[in-house]
Amino acid sequence: MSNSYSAFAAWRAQHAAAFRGSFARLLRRPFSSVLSLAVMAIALALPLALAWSMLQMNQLASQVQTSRAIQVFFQPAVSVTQAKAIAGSFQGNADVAAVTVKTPEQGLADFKDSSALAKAVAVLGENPLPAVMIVTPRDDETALLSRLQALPEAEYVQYDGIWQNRLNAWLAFGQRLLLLLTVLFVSGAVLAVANNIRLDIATREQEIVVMQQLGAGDAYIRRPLLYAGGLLGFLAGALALGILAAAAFAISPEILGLIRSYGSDFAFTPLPLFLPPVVLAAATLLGVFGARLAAGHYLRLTRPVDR
Amino acid sequence: MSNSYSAFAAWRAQHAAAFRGSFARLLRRPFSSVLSLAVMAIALALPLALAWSMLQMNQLASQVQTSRAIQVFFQPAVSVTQAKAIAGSFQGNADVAAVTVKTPEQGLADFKDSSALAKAVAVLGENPLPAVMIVTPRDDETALLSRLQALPEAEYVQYDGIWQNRLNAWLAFGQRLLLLLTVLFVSGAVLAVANNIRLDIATREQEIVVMQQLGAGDAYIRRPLLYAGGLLGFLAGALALGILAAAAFAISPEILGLIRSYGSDFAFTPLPLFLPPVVLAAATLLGVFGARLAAGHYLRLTRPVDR
Amino acid sequence: MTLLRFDGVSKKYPGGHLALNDLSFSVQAGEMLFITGHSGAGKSTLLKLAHLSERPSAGVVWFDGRNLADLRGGKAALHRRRLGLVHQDHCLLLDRTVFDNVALPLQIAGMSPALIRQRVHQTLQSLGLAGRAGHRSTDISTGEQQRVGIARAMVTRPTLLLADEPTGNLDPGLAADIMQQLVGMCAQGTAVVIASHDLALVKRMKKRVLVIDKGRLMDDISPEELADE
Amino acid sequence: MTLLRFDGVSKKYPGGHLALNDLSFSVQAGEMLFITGHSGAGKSTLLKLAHLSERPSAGVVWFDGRNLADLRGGKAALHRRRLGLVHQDHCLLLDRTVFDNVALPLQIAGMSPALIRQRVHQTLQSLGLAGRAGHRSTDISTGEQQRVGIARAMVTRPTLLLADEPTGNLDPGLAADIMQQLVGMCAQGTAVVIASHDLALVKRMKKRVLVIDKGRLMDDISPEELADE
Ligand SMILES: Nc1ncnc2c1ncn2[C@@H]1O[C@H](COP(=O)(O)OP(=O)(O)OP(=O)(O)O)[C@@H](O)[C@H]1O
Ligand SMILES: Nc1ncnc2c1ncn2[C@@H]1O[C@H](COP(=O)(O)OP(=O)(O)OP(=O)(O)O)[C@@H](O)[C@H]1O
Ligand SMILES: [Mg+2]
Ligand SMILES: [Mg+2]
Repeated sequence: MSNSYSAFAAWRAQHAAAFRGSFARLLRRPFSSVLSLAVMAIALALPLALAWSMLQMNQLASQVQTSRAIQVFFQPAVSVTQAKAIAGSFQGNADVAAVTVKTPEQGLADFKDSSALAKAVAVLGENPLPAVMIVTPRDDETALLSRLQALPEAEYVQYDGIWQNRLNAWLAFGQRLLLLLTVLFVSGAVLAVANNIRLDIATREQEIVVMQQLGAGDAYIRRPLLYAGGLLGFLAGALALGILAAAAFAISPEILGLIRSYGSDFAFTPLPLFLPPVVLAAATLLGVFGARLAAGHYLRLTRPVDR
Repeated sequence: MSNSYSAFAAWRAQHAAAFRGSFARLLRRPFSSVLSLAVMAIALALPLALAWSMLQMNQLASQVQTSRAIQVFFQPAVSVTQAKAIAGSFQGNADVAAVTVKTPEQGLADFKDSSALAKAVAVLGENPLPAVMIVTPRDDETALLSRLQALPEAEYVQYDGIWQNRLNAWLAFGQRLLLLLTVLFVSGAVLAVANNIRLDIATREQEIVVMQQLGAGDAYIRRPLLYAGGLLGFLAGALALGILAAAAFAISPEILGLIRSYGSDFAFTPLPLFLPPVVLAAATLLGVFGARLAAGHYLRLTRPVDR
Repeated sequence: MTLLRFDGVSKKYPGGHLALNDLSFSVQAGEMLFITGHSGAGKSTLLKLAHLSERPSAGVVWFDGRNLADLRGGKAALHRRRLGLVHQDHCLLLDRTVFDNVALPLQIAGMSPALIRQRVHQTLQSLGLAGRAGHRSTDISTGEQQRVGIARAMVTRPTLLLADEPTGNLDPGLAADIMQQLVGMCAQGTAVVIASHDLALVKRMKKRVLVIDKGRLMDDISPEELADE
Repeated sequence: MTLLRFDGVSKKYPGGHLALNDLSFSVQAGEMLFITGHSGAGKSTLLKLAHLSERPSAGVVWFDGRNLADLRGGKAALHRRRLGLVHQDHCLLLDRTVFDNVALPLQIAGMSPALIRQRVHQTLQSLGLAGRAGHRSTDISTGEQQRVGIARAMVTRPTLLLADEPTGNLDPGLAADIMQQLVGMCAQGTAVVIASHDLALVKRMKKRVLVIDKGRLMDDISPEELADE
């Protein structure tokens, strides 16, 4: 129609107009935009929160596994060399995964690091701690346990099997619950975003009809709708990250309690840094995808003749 | 206008027509109806699942509290009478909440109830079990513990304090997480239902305008919208209950594991029977409420002159 | 008896455009009256003020002895129910049938279904739409839609019928037909105000004519004057 | 050169109504042609078939040597871009301004913003809408909306302009004005097909007239015959 105006410039201008239009539309109806955004953001925040909790739990569960160890406190008379010899004799056993010996000095160092009691010991001047052998059982530990208890050098064998089992059962329950919720919520988020955008487009049905009447191609009609979907998705993703941060803040006392109950050797994974960009990109794509589906639906519905 | 036709009959006919109309509308667009329903159902199912898990956890946590008890296994030589006397001496202590004595016979009965081992004991013909004193500490239990351990009659003092603390920390974390998620999801559900119904009504804006032009009052215009909202809410509630039942089924292996780890004295609360009607009623109300809000918004927006 | 009276009425739209400028006239019960003027003169605005779809910026619109400015909310709705309005752009519910559209004002009035059925069919018949009752209102021609709009306004037998360009999409024969029906309604006591640019038709009817231009009343021609020509 | 040709075309709507019945005629490039007939005769249906808003049930519609039945999807859209259509119910985007509505087909065609601005303002000017460019299209009178619809169809200078009742909401003076503009477009090579029931106007124009009734072609009156009367 006009040769001096390049096809590329036209294409660029159409894209810019489509984007500006989507934004203007969003601002023109702030009430409904905010409502839609809130729904989508919550729908997105939940699977994220759950997935992160699950990551956390899995990691903790594996850390907790290491404390399935049996601790054998030797009598004060047993020297470190003797303790190491006994440890060596257990080394190769089929039901033993690992054996280590903690010297009285190491034990004292533990106290020094972590507890007020350490001071009292320091004042005492003498190390009252026995050598300790730490045995990690493989598979069923009952037989191993009685062998350890039968050791004449053992003063006391500490093993928390029942509690360990209970905690494991709780963790398994928690993990399954989280998995279930995550599945529900990921599908919920996809549905919520798609449905919101579909309903948004439904209110623009008349616009689609007029465009088609004027000879606009599908791509031209779809463009502002895709931009609108992407924009909604992006903003919802940003809001979801905000909700996530607030939730992490709200739950921090309990996390600190958990850390305290495990002493200092409990590693807590913070939200990874790569998360925000990934979430934003995924939410935007989700919005574009939902808009694409919904736009296709309405294009077919209103198409003048090809139905 | 017509005197022979009673006002009540007119009112009833208008309600019936409004209800039929809502239902017909739902069926006319099955695709979007199903999508909207799915979003609302998931939004409703999640807070329900979470609330129920929380109930469960709270109850478990309180059951678990009782096993904070310290168990003192007496030497075989100690008679039940002696054991009861010792128990009596601890009765009044400030840091003791409760003391009971379990006779060897009671201990054996426990075994008989719960374990295959009981059979072996029965064959043995003789009761090898000692008397056991169970002390529930109040507040800090460290001093009490050392007093108990100092008892000459005690053969072995079992106390799982560390694990207990860890489990409590986990439970606190889990409860807080669930509370957080429940709050998020209840608000998400309300928002999602309200937003769905708002968008549904937005596509009927033209209808509202025409009705107003013809002199229909607000109540008349609102009626089919409220019915539509209630219907959507009710169906979403029903779907949510279905999702909930499926989720309960999916998580049952973990629940069984949990029960096993606690032995038989672990009570698991099933979904209460009063839940379905309550959920359906609440979801219907939520739908009506959301429709009422949205209808009000559009009535004000399109009102011919009173804006 | 004076049914409708405009008293120094002006209407300024939000954009600042003065659509009506100090307009005064009155309409008797059972009178028939045409309003003509160029496109954009203010004809539709005038009808909207009487119908309470808009409110005047100045002046008072009286209907049946009441100041319309006093009617709000439910009372405004009740006022609209006493009127019949033929919209210039028919304003039908496109997802309903012709029958349902015409039945709507009667349903709003709470009439019994049997009576509604009878009245609607009778009205559709008189407008040549008997065969279209079950069609969706998107699936009929524009002229047919216009007649459905007329049917919807006539079916309640209103005190005042406002018709905005009711014959814009109809051929002259059909237009004359419909005018005859409106004359018939007048005879039964309905006051009829018709906005139209069809000067030939207006002249042929030999009824009172208001001419407005740029929102001002330019002329008020009585039937006698037209008969004299 | 034959631009548009209907060849035994019938159209049965889903409801079973036969809106067009074995219709044949052709339109030359640059020709002006009126279609008249009663309400419901099939005028709009005829224009919709040429515009590819509907497809015939039988027969072939040829445009510029091509069978329209072969055009689907993107090709059908391209065909519509070569045409201008004035809808009987204007069909404007109500949340946009008058300017934006008229600019839309040029934007779809990918014209540069500067050229669009110039063309749109020129077209609005010629239709007496210069002062309304910035108004939202809900905020203007129905006659003005109709003219915006005409402007939107004219602005692309199409090969074929289809106008469905373009003067239904305009007074006779304005209608004659707009007809003159359409004649002007004809002179520049655009073929113009106008559906109208305004017999007085049609006769005055002295152009070829097709008369259809109940979907059948009843008469094809040449300009010469009209001039003879
Ligand atoms: N989508 C449709 N479905 C079913 N019937 C239709 C449809 N569109 C039009 N019709 C019928 O086809 C016939 C011709 O319609 P059309 O719109 O072509 O008439 P017209 O000549 O333009 O009339 P008018 O002057 O009233 O605009 C009418 O009787 C109408 O009821
Ligand atoms: N909602 C509105 N906002 C701003 N201006 C308006 C609005 N409605 C109408 N106008 C302007 O007021 C003037 C009178 O409009 P009105 O619709 O009353 O004209 P009309 O006489 O009915 O014209 P037509 O014959 O074209 O229908 C017009 O110039 C129009 O642009
Ligand atoms: Mg008007
Ligand atoms: Mg037509």
